Amino acid sequence: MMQHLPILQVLLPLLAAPFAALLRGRELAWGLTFLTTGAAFLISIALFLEQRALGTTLVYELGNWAAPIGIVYVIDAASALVLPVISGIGFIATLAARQLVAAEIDRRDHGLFYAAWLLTIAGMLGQVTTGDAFNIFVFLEISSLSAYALVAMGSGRDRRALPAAFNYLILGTVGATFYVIGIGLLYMLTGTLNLADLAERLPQVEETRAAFTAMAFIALGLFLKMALFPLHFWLVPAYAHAPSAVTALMASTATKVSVYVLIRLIFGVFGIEFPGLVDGVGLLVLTLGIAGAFVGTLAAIVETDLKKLFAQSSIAQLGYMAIGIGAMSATGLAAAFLHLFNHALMKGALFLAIGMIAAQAGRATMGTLQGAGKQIPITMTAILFGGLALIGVPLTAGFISKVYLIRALLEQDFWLLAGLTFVSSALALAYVWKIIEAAWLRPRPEGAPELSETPSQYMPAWIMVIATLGFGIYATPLVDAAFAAAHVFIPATVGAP
Amino acid sequence: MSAETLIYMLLGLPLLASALVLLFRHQPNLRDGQAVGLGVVSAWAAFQLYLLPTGASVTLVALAPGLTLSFTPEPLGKLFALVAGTLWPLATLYTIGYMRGAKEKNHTRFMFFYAIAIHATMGIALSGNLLTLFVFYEMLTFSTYPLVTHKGDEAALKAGRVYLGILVSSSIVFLLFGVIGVWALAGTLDFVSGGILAGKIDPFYVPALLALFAFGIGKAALMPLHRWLPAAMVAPTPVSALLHAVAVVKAGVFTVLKVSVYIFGIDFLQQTGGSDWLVWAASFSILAASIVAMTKTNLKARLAYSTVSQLGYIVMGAALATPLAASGAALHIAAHGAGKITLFFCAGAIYVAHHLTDIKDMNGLGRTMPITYGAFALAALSIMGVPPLAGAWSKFMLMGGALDNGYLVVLGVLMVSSLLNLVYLGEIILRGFFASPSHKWDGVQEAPLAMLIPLSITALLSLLLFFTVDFLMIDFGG
Amino acid sequence: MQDDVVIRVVAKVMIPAVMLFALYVQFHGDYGPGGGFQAGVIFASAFVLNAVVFGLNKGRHVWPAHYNLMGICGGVLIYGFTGVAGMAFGENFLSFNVLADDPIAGQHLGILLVEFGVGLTVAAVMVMLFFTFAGRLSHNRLLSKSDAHERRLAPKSSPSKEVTK
Amino acid sequence: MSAWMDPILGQWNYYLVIALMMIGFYAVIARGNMVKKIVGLNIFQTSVFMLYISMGKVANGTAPILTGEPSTVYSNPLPHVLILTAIVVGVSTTAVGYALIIRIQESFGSIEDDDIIAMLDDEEAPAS
Repeated sequence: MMQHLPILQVLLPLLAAPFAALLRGRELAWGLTFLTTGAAFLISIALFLEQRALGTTLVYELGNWAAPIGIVYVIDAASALVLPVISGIGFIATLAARQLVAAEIDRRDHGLFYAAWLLTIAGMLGQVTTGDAFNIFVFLEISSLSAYALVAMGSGRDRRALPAAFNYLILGTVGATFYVIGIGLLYMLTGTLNLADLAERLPQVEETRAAFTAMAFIALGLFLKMALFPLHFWLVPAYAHAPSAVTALMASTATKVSVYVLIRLIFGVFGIEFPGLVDGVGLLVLTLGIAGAFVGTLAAIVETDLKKLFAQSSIAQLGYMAIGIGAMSATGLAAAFLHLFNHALMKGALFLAIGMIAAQAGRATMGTLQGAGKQIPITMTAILFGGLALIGVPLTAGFISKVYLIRALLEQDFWLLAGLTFVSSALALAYVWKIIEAAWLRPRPEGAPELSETPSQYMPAWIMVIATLGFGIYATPLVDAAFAAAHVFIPATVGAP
Repeated sequence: MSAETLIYMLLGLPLLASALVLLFRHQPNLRDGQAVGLGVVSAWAAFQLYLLPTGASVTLVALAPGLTLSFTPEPLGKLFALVAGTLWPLATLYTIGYMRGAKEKNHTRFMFFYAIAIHATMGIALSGNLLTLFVFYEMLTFSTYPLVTHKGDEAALKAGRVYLGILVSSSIVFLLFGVIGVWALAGTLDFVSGGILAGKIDPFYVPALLALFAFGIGKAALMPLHRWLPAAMVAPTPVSALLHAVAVVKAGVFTVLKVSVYIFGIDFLQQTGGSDWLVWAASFSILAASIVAMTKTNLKARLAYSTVSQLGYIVMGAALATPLAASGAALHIAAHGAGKITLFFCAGAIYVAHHLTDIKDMNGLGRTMPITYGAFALAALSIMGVPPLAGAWSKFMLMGGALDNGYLVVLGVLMVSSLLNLVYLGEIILRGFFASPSHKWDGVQEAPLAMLIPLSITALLSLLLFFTVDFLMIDFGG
Repeated sequence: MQDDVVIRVVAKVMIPAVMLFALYVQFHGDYGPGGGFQAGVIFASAFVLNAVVFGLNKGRHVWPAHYNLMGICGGVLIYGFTGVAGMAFGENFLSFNVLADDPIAGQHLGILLVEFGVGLTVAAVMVMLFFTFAGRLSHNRLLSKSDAHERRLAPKSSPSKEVTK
Repeated sequence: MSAWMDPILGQWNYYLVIALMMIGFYAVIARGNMVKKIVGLNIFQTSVFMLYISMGKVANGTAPILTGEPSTVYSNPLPHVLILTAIVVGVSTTAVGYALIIRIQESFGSIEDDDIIAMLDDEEAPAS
């Protein structure tokens, strides 16, 4: 059974989806989803542990067809690190979804909702697992198409979800199509789609214009999918108007997977030696990352709708991942992986907590939060911790990724960039402070809706908060895993932990 | 008792006290009594630790390679722990008298956060690396916030916002960046005598990195980041006394001193001249704060600006980057701590006994409150640097350090500052003893005994420190 | 269009032929050009033609709506479990060699089942798309006269309502 | 064919693809009508399909069906298979897109970008 884990990781949610669609009762559909995502989470942990223990790459050949001809699923240090993030968030979000979905989605649609939910998770897991460039596209579209549907399901409560989903669809499809064009060009050059095989054959043709064009298309397509500034405009409305559970799931995972795919393609296929990569793509990603960090943070400061606020902050946080990538070093990649992991935890916590408020009050704005610190102290404390982690306060996970990010920049003597990165992340204090002030320092206005909390409501968010704090206090294994993941792409010559 | 046990005791006792405060919240005498008792124990522990040789270390957890939470007492830290540990039981005793005398509410919450703040201060004092220091530094900020806003009215909340705003944002924007920068450059954050940055950083960047620390450590109240200190004076006087004369502000300058001695290294700063600018910044802070202090007629506000000015001395000691100056700065932590806590204790005693806050109303008060005013005079003279009081030594050593370094201007600054001290503190004493009374006071009306005892003890400490200076001197080597 | 004799007669003749051709494409797919995708679409087009010529209601009668979801999910499951069957025999996912006595027959069987699953899903999706859109449009036309129209005006008219109260 | 014309005439399929791509992309960006956006998206995707399919053609190759003769040159079937998947994805995207458009028409009464943005702005204003 153990040797089948890589395929089961993807197959389980994929095959559970039709069952979920067929199940009429909403409790049954939720139960199936819960069990499936739980099993997927266990599988990814098992894969992670197995990969870390063996230290090698696990390869699974579909249909017993060997690598360049058949499609293979590859679990190396990088994918083993990202899989638990997706399945873990998927699991916790499913836990929370029971109440959120009951509050926000028409009960006749629950079966279809959970089917789309499972497909999204399966698609993301597939993108991470597969070792075939075109297969990535297929999984990308599986997860995206179901994500469009999930976002649109917010329309029962908030009709703005529809145009948001439509714009997401247009831009998402354009991004995916760019990616396919790039892959097509690579296939024309090399005659293979297997990622490892591509990496081997590409150096023979790396000086051709077609190779550069392919890289440009792939990078651009993935920038769109990962919402890198200035290609991020689809993200905020899509997150803000989607059902709360969907926001929590997607904010923590969807863009992260694209970040992972970008790293896999740029470093795993083209390679750090590829001409123009460091000076061209690296500098571009670095600049856009810094710009995104500032734009996102500043936009978050003036925002009053909490979902939009944290969606804007996601833009900024994606900027930090981009900075890590743009540093073009092992430490930078490790920082990107660390932040990918940590940001998923903290944004998950935040959106789950906010989702619970939004499900009760209709929407979650600064006004809704006024004086909420007394009414729902446990939920608000979760938001506080999530916010502190976003700032990067020590003993939270955010601190760990931040120190490695700064270190990556300082290793290359980017003093100014390090300072800018730091200032932008410290600016996060402004919007977190706004929330603290509203929740604790203001009285609850007259006639504001009553908010309540029960353990089942705040537990999912708190699981994430505890993980955030846990990985902030004892991060050594995670740091090791992140460096192992980075060394998959850039060999360990400089900057060992 | 081993040093490790003492470290655990010093960190654990305040936590225990805070837990017991919650446990005994319905028995006020038991609640307050145990806090004083545990305070005495921790004062004893701090004293024992001070006597033990350095070298002990306790590591709680390793966050990531090179990032640990650990405690390594060294002479400076032990001195600070001794200061905080000794003044804690006295301040607690005083607090009990004040809170009951002034009939403040929410006594339990107050005592709880008071103990937590002491825990954070101990953590800062004993911290073995910058990360640990930063964590406890933030903890101190957040645990004192409920104390500052204790009254809960609009003015208190507004002041609390300034307090938290300046301290948190400066530490997160500048200090944290400095910490991460040091870690990225040196690969470690441990406090090592002689510093860890020598040879790891381009000397060109040293002033900038030092600036991150000097302005990141908002608690050191270096102008223009001093605004939070006067704002925090809305707090009940015991808070101002212990926290804003000792724990919080001293934690700030202690951090500055520690960073310059153990992270940059005195020699490294001396060679690169990276701290030259800080000498001027500190000079400005010393003089400007003294001048502002003269314009204030609210007693606590005047004392607050006096504190800002005195903190400048310690920053100056760090900036001069000579062993003598650093020793003087370390001594000033103790000397100013004893002196300023006495002054605040007196201010609180005056408030409890007569409900007076404005200096203009205190004419002739000295004859009604002779003990309080006597203690006040003693402490004020110590702060002015008049022998045979503690402040004389530290000021003397700072001047010596300035001479070593060739900063004759600093001598002038210190002289002028002493004169200004004389003016704004002397005015209070003169009014108290010699001006014609503005009110009709019949006979002696002193504050409760629980307040008088601590303030007498701390006043005498100022005297004692002058003669035991050898015991407190820290040699930072040549 | 029900009234047009020519169309009705031609459609009646065509529909079985289209379906038969779909089955040919479906099951010939592993030897020649063809397969589940194409066959599914062709098969669905027979039902679409039926609905276009004889009306939506009659079309729905021939292929009730709840078949759609079952067809879609069933097809995916057939595909999936054909792959899982290989795992049950101790080989990797989608290994068909072990499904029959010799590898060649196994591959035939496997691909036949997989393509059947694909065909089923594609046909069901196509029919569902057609009926959903077609049904929605007529539904929509009704809506636009009453419901949606009011909703569009709602934000503007609500203050005036308050005034009249 | 002369040497300088070779890169132009020999690669005419790419020029066609690029032209289609730009037409489609332009429609996606410049058209406010959502249906037209979807149509543009389809043209855009179709250009990619053409790119793949044309690259699979081998000079003088036949359809990739086994003839039994060893000398037969076959075209590359792999891009076709890939694009079959991409077409399915494209159809799905189109279907989801139109479904959304219908829902938007139902609840907003318009499928013009500008109208909807104006309506959204109206909705945002009192809330904040």
